[in-house]
Amino acid sequence: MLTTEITQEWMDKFYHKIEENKDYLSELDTPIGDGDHGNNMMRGMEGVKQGLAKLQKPDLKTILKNIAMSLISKVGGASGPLYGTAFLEMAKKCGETQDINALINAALDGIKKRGGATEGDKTMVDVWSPVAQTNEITQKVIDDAIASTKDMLARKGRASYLGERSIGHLDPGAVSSGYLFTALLETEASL
Amino acid sequence: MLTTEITQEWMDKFYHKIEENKDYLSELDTPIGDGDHGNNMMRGMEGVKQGLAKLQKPDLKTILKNIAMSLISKVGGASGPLYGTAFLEMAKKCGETQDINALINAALDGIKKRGGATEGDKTMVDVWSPVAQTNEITQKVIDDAIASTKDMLARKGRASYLGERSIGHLDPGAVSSGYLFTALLETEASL
Amino acid sequence: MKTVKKIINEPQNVVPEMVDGLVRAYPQYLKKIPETEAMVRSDKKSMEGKVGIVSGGGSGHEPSHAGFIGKGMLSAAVAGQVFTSPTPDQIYAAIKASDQGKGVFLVIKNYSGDVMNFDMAKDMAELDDIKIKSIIVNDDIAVEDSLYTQGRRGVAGTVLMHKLVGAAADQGASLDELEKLAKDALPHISTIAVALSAATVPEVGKPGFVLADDEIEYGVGIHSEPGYRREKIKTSKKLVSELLAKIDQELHLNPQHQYAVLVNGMGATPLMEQYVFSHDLLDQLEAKQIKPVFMKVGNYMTSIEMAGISLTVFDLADNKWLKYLNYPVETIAW
Amino acid sequence: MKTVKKIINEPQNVVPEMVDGLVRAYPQYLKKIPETEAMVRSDKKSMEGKVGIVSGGGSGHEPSHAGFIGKGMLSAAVAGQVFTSPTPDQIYAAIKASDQGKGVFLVIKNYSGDVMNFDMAKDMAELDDIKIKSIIVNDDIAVEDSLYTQGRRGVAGTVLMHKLVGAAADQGASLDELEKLAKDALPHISTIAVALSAATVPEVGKPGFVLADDEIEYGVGIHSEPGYRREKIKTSKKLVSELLAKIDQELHLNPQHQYAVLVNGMGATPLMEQYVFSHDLLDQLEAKQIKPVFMKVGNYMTSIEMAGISLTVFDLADNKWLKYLNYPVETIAW
Ligand SMILES: Nc1ncnc2c1ncn2[C@@H]1O[C@H](COP(=O)(O)OP(=O)(O)O)[C@@H](O)[C@H]1O
Ligand SMILES: Nc1ncnc2c1ncn2[C@@H]1O[C@H](COP(=O)(O)OP(=O)(O)O)[C@@H](O)[C@H]1O
Ligand SMILES: [Mg+2]
Ligand SMILES: [Mg+2]
Ligand SMILES: [Mg+2]
Ligand SMILES: [Mg+2]
Repeated sequence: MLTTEITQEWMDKFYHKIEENKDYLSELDTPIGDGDHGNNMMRGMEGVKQGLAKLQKPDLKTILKNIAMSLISKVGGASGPLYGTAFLEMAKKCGETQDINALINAALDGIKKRGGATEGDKTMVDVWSPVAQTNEITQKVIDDAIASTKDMLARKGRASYLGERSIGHLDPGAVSSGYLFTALLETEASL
Repeated sequence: MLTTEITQEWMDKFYHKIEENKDYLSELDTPIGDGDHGNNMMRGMEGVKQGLAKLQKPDLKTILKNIAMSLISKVGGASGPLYGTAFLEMAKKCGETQDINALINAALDGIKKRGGATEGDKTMVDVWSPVAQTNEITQKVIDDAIASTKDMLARKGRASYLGERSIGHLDPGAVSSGYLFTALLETEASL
Repeated sequence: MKTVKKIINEPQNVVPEMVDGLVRAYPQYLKKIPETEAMVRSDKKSMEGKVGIVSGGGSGHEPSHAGFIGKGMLSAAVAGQVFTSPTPDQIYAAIKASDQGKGVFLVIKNYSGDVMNFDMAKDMAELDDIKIKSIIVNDDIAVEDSLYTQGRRGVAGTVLMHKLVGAAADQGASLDELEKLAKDALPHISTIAVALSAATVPEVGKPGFVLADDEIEYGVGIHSEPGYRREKIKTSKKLVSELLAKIDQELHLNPQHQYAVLVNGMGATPLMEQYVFSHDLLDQLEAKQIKPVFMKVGNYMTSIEMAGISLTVFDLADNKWLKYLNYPVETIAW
Repeated sequence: MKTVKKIINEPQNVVPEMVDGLVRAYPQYLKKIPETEAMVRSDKKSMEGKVGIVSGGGSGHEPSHAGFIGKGMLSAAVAGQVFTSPTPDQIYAAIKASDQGKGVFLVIKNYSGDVMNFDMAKDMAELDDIKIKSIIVNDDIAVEDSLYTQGRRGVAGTVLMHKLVGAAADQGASLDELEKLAKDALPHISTIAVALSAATVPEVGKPGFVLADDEIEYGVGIHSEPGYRREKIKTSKKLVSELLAKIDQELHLNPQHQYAVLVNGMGATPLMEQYVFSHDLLDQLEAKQIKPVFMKVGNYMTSIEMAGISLTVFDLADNKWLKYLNYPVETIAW
């Protein structure tokens, strides 16, 4: 069950993971992208942090919408609308159910619709999708999903311009999505 | 006595000295100028060589004027009009006298008038002037004159923009003028 | 702050400071939309009764896109973070500032980020009953085209697209007419680049790729995306041969057709080299019995301080297009 | 051929090939004078009955000088070898092509070579009864001025001089009036530069000086002439402070006066940095209660691929000068 408490803690942990791995994410984005994914996510999470700090006793929907708006208006690039859409879809859905799996599935549908990517295109979808499909999120599910992007040939996003040469590199958006879910795991464990 | 034969041999020897020392002259022009003196002189001497090759049984005046026009129209920069003027003045004077010292003096006057530099300004004048004043041109006279420019503070030409910092470097135009007179010495010795 | 050899202050402030410097230097052409890094034409009168033209994208391509704001060209432009698509709220602000009741036409370069952010902005604007049409420019032939991928990138040809739709809009074209014009012209515009060095994003602090002192790379994108081949540096003549052959494969150059040409410096390449390149290009076109009827040489769609050149050829299949290219404009950079 | 990482062919052919590329790309603006590397305005009609304006100098400063040929600015320009003054015969050809019976005004940058070669060309033209007047531009305040030396160099302020005399000539000013205008304006134009890297002359194949990865140099000339101080790279704000202080010492900036400003990229410096620099400049001028009434930012007087910026400030002591700066022109690069 996603609660306001979990969500706030989740975002806090995600913020720190992005902060620690900012340079690594940008490095991953260099050979197959434009080297900015770490900076993009960091800018977004600064926005999320500031946005959440301003809320007074918010409900879950308000929090999720706030996260979405911060990401949409701060990140830009490809990851901004995608992460933003993910949280917007969760916000829309959370009135109906707070089941984490159901919310992640709603988010995944939004990401796929927004970006047109499907499984195997070497994007963040390749992490969101296995996580959405599993009964229990584990670090192994996350790690395997991230690792699976390495051998894929990119068909969406900047990496797709490389064709065959995109093979052999992890997808940066998949890695940052991995951090998101690891942060969620750690939050659930800590509460 | 300057003859057509001497002049042609002189220019041939000067050509080769410039060719051999092109990079060195440009290097000298780098710390206190713009690094092109070797290229400028090479372009000029190519012009002189081609110009002289086209002349059929020329007299001394025609030869000197031809050299002057090649230098003026091929070199550009500061050295072009100066070397050009030098040979133009020799051409003007050679009807009256073919005495080498008198011709060099006429050339020196032309250089001073054209460029406004005087002795001690760290320019080619500091080689032309001692050579013009000596009774007998020797390699020592030339070498000393070149060397004297090292400690001078430049007051004309590009090097003058450096003020104090021009001290400690040889003047490239003085060095190329040194080659000119060494070539003359060698010509006189060889004939 | 990492030591990057650039004339900047804090790397994260580059975009706002740059936008501020630009609008204050050129108030006669453009002004900033408050609270955004979007800029709109100062000459409001010239926009009246006309369809607005909005473009934009990541920063780092200066003078694109704001340098093309002005009568006869763009109404507004949005500057994202360096090499990062601007966000929907900013694009939306540019759309609102450009709309005069006739709708707004968006010129979008084909990158996932740009497409998605402009798309979200379009949704926002349509909620306000602003009519929106758009073109997704994909002129970079270095990339294989395919229905199953993102397809080709939008690069320097985008500037020619700005000029076309800008001129048509200034002459009163409707939103539908602009869409048709843009769609008709697009397949006739092809671009291909060669890089001698890569750009360094200020916040990243190191170049997007590294070429050896004697290496070049064909087909790089305007965000240091890798190209299709690395080689030892060649003469200008040989670079032109390589790039022109690619263009020829795509456009099937024909002496019976009329062509416009854009030789575009990537940022650090001096005009000296661009003019030498143009000399070789015109020679090689002449050998194909082609003499461009329109040509521009200079820095139009740059990649920060990348060294290199892109070549855009535009087959002027429709007579109107040349008129649009020659139509007078009042901009900083055209 | 040494390996220089440039888009060129044989280094010794750079100038003729560049001139050829330029005139063929822009036949509407300029054409080559046969057998020379001098270029003259294509629009002959616009020159009729007016004093001709001729400028030029070594190549490597593109778009200077040919980029300023056109109605309202230069009649002709001469391109010397790279960083080397053109020869008198070429300047003479440009003078002849520009003369319409009203005389020709020469804009010369203060370098020994330029001064002497233009002087010889003037002698040649006067033999043809062409009236000649000239101005020797010496706006670079990095160099100590002195009667006993060559004095100060001519740099980016030269472009403003072109604009002034070009506008006045187009409006029918006589040769004497142009001389007075140029002489009056000259002491009010000051320029100072900062370099991040030096230029490489193609035929030389190595840079004019070498700065460490974190070093800059104040006061360099446009031919890689050394400047007055080397330092670690600073923020844009601090670079502006240093340069503006020098300008202030010279021009005694006064809130009661009106100023024009030219922020000039040296060749490899992206507009991004020029705009950030402009932002800091405008802030610091504002702190002195000065808001320029005219400003331009871009590559106008470059030094091949040198990275750096020059700042030119022009104290508009005479009202007419602003009008001349704003007077419309038809050129490639203004
Ligand atoms: N169409 C798409 N669908 C899903 N994910 C995408 C798509 N395009 C890009 N991405 C994701 O976005 C990541 C890149 O994000 P980022 O670097 O921030 O944006 P940009 O590519 O605009 O620089 C990729 O690694 C990929 O996971
Ligand atoms: N006014 C002058 N009078 C005499 N010689 C001068 C003058 N100005 C420059 N020179 C000479 O010219 C030389 C530089 O020539 P060069 O490098 O070919 O021209 P530039 O300085 O135009 O690049 C200097 O070393 C100096 O000897
Ligand atoms: Mg990226
Ligand atoms: Mg020199
Ligand atoms: Mg990006
Ligand atoms: Mg020189």
